[in-house]
Amino acid sequence: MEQVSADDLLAWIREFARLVAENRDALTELDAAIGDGDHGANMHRGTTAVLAAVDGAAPAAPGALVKKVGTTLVSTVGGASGPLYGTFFLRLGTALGDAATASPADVAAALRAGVEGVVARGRAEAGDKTMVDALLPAVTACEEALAAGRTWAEALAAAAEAAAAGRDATTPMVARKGRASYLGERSAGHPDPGATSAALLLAAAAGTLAGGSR
Amino acid sequence: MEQVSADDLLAWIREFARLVAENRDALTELDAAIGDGDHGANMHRGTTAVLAAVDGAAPAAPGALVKKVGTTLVSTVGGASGPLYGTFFLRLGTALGDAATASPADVAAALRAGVEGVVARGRAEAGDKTMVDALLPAVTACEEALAAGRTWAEALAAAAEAAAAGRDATTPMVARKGRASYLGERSAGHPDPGATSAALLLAAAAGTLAGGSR
Amino acid sequence: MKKLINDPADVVPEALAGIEAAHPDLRVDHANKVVYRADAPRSGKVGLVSGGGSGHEPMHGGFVGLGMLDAACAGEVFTSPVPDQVLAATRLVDGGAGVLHVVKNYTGDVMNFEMAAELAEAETGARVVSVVTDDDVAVQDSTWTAGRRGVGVTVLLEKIAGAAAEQGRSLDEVADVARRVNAGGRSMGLALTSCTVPAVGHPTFELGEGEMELGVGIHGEPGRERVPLAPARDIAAMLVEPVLSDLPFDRGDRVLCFLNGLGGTPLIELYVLYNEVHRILTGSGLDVARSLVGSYMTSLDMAGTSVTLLRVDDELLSLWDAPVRTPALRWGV
Amino acid sequence: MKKLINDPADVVPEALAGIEAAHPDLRVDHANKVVYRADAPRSGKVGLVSGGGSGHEPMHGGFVGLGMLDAACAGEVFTSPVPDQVLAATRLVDGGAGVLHVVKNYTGDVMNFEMAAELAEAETGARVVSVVTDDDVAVQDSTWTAGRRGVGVTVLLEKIAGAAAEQGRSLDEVADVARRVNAGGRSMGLALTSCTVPAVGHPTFELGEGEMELGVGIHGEPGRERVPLAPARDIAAMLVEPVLSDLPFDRGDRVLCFLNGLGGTPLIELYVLYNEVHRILTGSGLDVARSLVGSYMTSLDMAGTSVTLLRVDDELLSLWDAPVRTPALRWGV
Ligand SMILES: Nc1ncnc2c1ncn2[C@@H]1O[C@H](COP(=O)(O)OP(=O)(O)O)[C@@H](O)[C@H]1O
Ligand SMILES: Nc1ncnc2c1ncn2[C@@H]1O[C@H](COP(=O)(O)OP(=O)(O)O)[C@@H](O)[C@H]1O
Ligand SMILES: [Mg+2]
Ligand SMILES: [Mg+2]
Ligand SMILES: [Mg+2]
Ligand SMILES: [Mg+2]
Repeated sequence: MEQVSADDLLAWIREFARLVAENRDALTELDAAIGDGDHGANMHRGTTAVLAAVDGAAPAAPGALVKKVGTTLVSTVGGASGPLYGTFFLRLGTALGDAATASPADVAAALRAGVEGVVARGRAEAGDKTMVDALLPAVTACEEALAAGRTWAEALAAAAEAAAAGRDATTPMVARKGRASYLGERSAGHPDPGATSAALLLAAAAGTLAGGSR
Repeated sequence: MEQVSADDLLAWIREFARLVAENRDALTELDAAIGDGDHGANMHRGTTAVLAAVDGAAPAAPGALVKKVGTTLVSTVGGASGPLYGTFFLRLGTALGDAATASPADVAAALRAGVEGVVARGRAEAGDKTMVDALLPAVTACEEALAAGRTWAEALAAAAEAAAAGRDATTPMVARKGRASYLGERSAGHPDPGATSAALLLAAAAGTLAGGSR
Repeated sequence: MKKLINDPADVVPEALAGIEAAHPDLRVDHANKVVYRADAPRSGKVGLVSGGGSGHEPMHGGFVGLGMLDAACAGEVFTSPVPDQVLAATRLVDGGAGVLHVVKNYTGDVMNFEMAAELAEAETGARVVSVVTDDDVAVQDSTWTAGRRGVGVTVLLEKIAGAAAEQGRSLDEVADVARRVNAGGRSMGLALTSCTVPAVGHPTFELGEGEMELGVGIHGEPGRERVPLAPARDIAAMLVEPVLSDLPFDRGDRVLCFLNGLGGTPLIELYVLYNEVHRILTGSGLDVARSLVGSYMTSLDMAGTSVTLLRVDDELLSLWDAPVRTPALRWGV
Repeated sequence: MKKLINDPADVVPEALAGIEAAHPDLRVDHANKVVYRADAPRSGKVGLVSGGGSGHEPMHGGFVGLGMLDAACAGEVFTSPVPDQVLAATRLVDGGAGVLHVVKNYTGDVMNFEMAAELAEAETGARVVSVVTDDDVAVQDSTWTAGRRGVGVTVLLEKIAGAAAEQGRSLDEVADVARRVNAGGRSMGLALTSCTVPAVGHPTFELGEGEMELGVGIHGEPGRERVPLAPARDIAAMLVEPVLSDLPFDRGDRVLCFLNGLGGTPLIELYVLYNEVHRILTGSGLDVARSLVGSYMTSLDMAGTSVTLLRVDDELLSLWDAPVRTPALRWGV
């Protein structure tokens, strides 16, 4: 199987940034419905800073690159999503280590580490109506596809699909974490903003991490 | 000629109170245009208190009755109109002295003293766009009618007419006293609220002071 | 109209009851609507009395206390108190050294305080001196008009004259300090929105989404002109320049800068604006010796601001810095 | 949107510049958006750091100074600060005796402060203890939710713990006082209008002319329920009763009552409401030992209020009364 390079990861990050910019207002609208209406602005501030941080000066190794993304998000996003997305990328980077490239299995394991970081930081469980509800099934789908011998591109597509399905599944849920939990029952009927941005993250991966953008 | 009794004066006061209540909102609207929109409320608060003060317990002598009206207005109206109308009635009462009744000439002289009190207190001159522009011509018209040998009722009618004309004459004026003066040129084009309430005072006099209400 | 009130007619007495409940150092004469120091009268100390229409809180009741006012009379909303109230306040605080009336220059206030002073001198023999503030440069001053309105300088005057009185100075000395403050201060205000008088129930004036009223009065009186909405840096210039040129203030002058909110203005906006105001002042060569940023003289729920500049010397500064303990201004004690 | 600002994106840095210009006792680290005491770090004194989203002024920058906070981190409007800011603040005030982080219970604030504390301990070896406030009874507390929000108690805690730190108490002792304050305090808020976030430009929520939002959060989060507009006496009951029954407060308890305005609320209304609140409290047999009435924890331009009750004992009272010198709270010095 092919290897994932720092360039692939960079393409992923850029595509994620592009999707966040494109969906900035939509994310904000979702957050206005059950949160405080800043998720689009928060994520956009973060991904804009990430682009500036990697522009020209992107670390050469996958692990270092992804860590840089994580520290930049932590330093610029604030709110709930900043530490969570930041932790995701920091753990991803730690898992990728110092190697020059990573195998799909390495990346899948790193994604799992990232999601575990999110859970550790935010203490949310599946079903709490958070980004975890998109991230967890995505990583599981990716691992299962690889275990079933599917291609890396297929595994990423499965992950993106699972993330989207996870996002949709948050709509009927009653939030138990984050600001939306203040609404109690009234949080049901709206998709979770963080799960929506997480689905964008996986969609970006599917379009880039298997070399799609090269 | 007939004499003016405390009952006549009481009828005047009651009629004035009635007219103020009836025109409360109109006075307020006028004041909203070039002042602070409280002239109707101020006058109404005052005349309501006056009615309460004289109800049952009205002093028997004209001078004392009118002084009571003055102190009540001073104590309840506030703003610019309180001290001015208060002073008007206080001076009127002083001029009427302790006599049990007053002749039309006495009343005309007392009205003159009242207006002089307003001028002394407010330092406004004719043409400054204030209540003085209604009060001054009214008193002059009353004096002139009596001097020309007209009846008391005719003199009071002339006074009321002159007050109304004086009120109308304030419309084009640029205010030089009171709140309206802050507007400078923009105060032109609106009748003065205090001149308007003063015209009501004289209209009430014409309908009552010559025994009209008995 | 959305307000935290009961019957609009009861706003003033109920707010006074609230002040009394919240501030054990103060007393309220409910019949006369007078807030006064619990320790009044103070023998041998000049008494300071102010007052005016309600709706400008914390002015004046929030300035009663050690080092500032001895009593404040609360009129109806935006209507001057009546002479009886001022007379009652004067009696309450007269400790034998005379009483200073601090009066904002509005026809109604001036006349009602004047009648009260006449009554006080006649009925109690108390010596009363009045100082009238007239610092609002939005209004043209001329002997042919009611003159400039009294606005922000009133707050500074009450603090500074209050300190002078607390030091035991004579009535003439305290009045002299007060007049110096008024002479050395100028103000200019601006509204982003109208206020709503409780008893009226709708906004006093209409202002479009893209408009501001420059030179507005604290009762919603119309201002100099209606201008398009502008950024804070332009607003700062619109307010500061007429103030600077009126006294005029000169390079090297030491000033106290008071940036006031009108009641509906969040503090974060006042600080954004203060940043601009301060920049203009220092850029004009003024030495900003002290500042006061907050909502101290309001106009009910009006969103807007006013800038007051006061030229200060060592004496006025030390009186400004002197201890004060009131609900709204408190330091040094 | 009508605000005294320049570019909405610059509101926070410009407000910080305004704070710095207005308050010579304070300094601002502009890169990290940290307001701190000019005399920080104070050797041997526990450092107090708080912070949160901007838009709540004077909280927290206005509480920096002697006897209260040593530093405050200003996030974007209604967005918690990032760990870098908190780390910078922690470094600035660490005088060797450790640092207390005062954190309002919002997921974002808790996580960002948590990361900062980890970084501080790893990078500087400073000992950091965090106290999280969660006093808002409008939100149901359960282990299955994010828990109650931190609101008005935060102000009281920062004053009281600040006094304890100023006395030279140890980090554990100061943290203990802080936790006692949080444990003994409860709050409830209500909005008459929405606020408008500068970068958004329109109101966060729509509220009809005849409606109020009961249990609203300080970022415009929806509350418990939308109820019809009511007079102050009913509003007082709606706010006080859930607070009283939650702790619960009992007859004979001594309490500090903090009636807070949300930014667009005139002081006269707060006093009208305080009159009602005080009446309910004394009618319930509580001893209102201290009160604080004013806009100390705001939500931009929101019209509305919150009531905070804190059960106090002699120690907490003497810490409350201890000298404080900050832009927003100042007494005894
Ligand atoms: N404890 C948590 N664990 C995981 N995700 C969370 C948690 N709390 C909030 N989130 C996610 O963060 C999103 C909100 O992010 P954002 O709006 O940027 O921050 P904030 O809520 O501080 O304004 C939510 O939609 C949710 O997906
Ligand atoms: N100096 C003055 N002399 C005479 N009348 C005056 C003077 N100033 C104001 N007025 C009168 O008072 C009226 C306004 O009264 P009112 O609205 O009750 O008081 P305020 O202006 O204090 O709100 C004006 O319309 C004017 O006729
Ligand atoms: Mg959000
Ligand atoms: Mg008027
Ligand atoms: Mg008036
Ligand atoms: Mg947020």
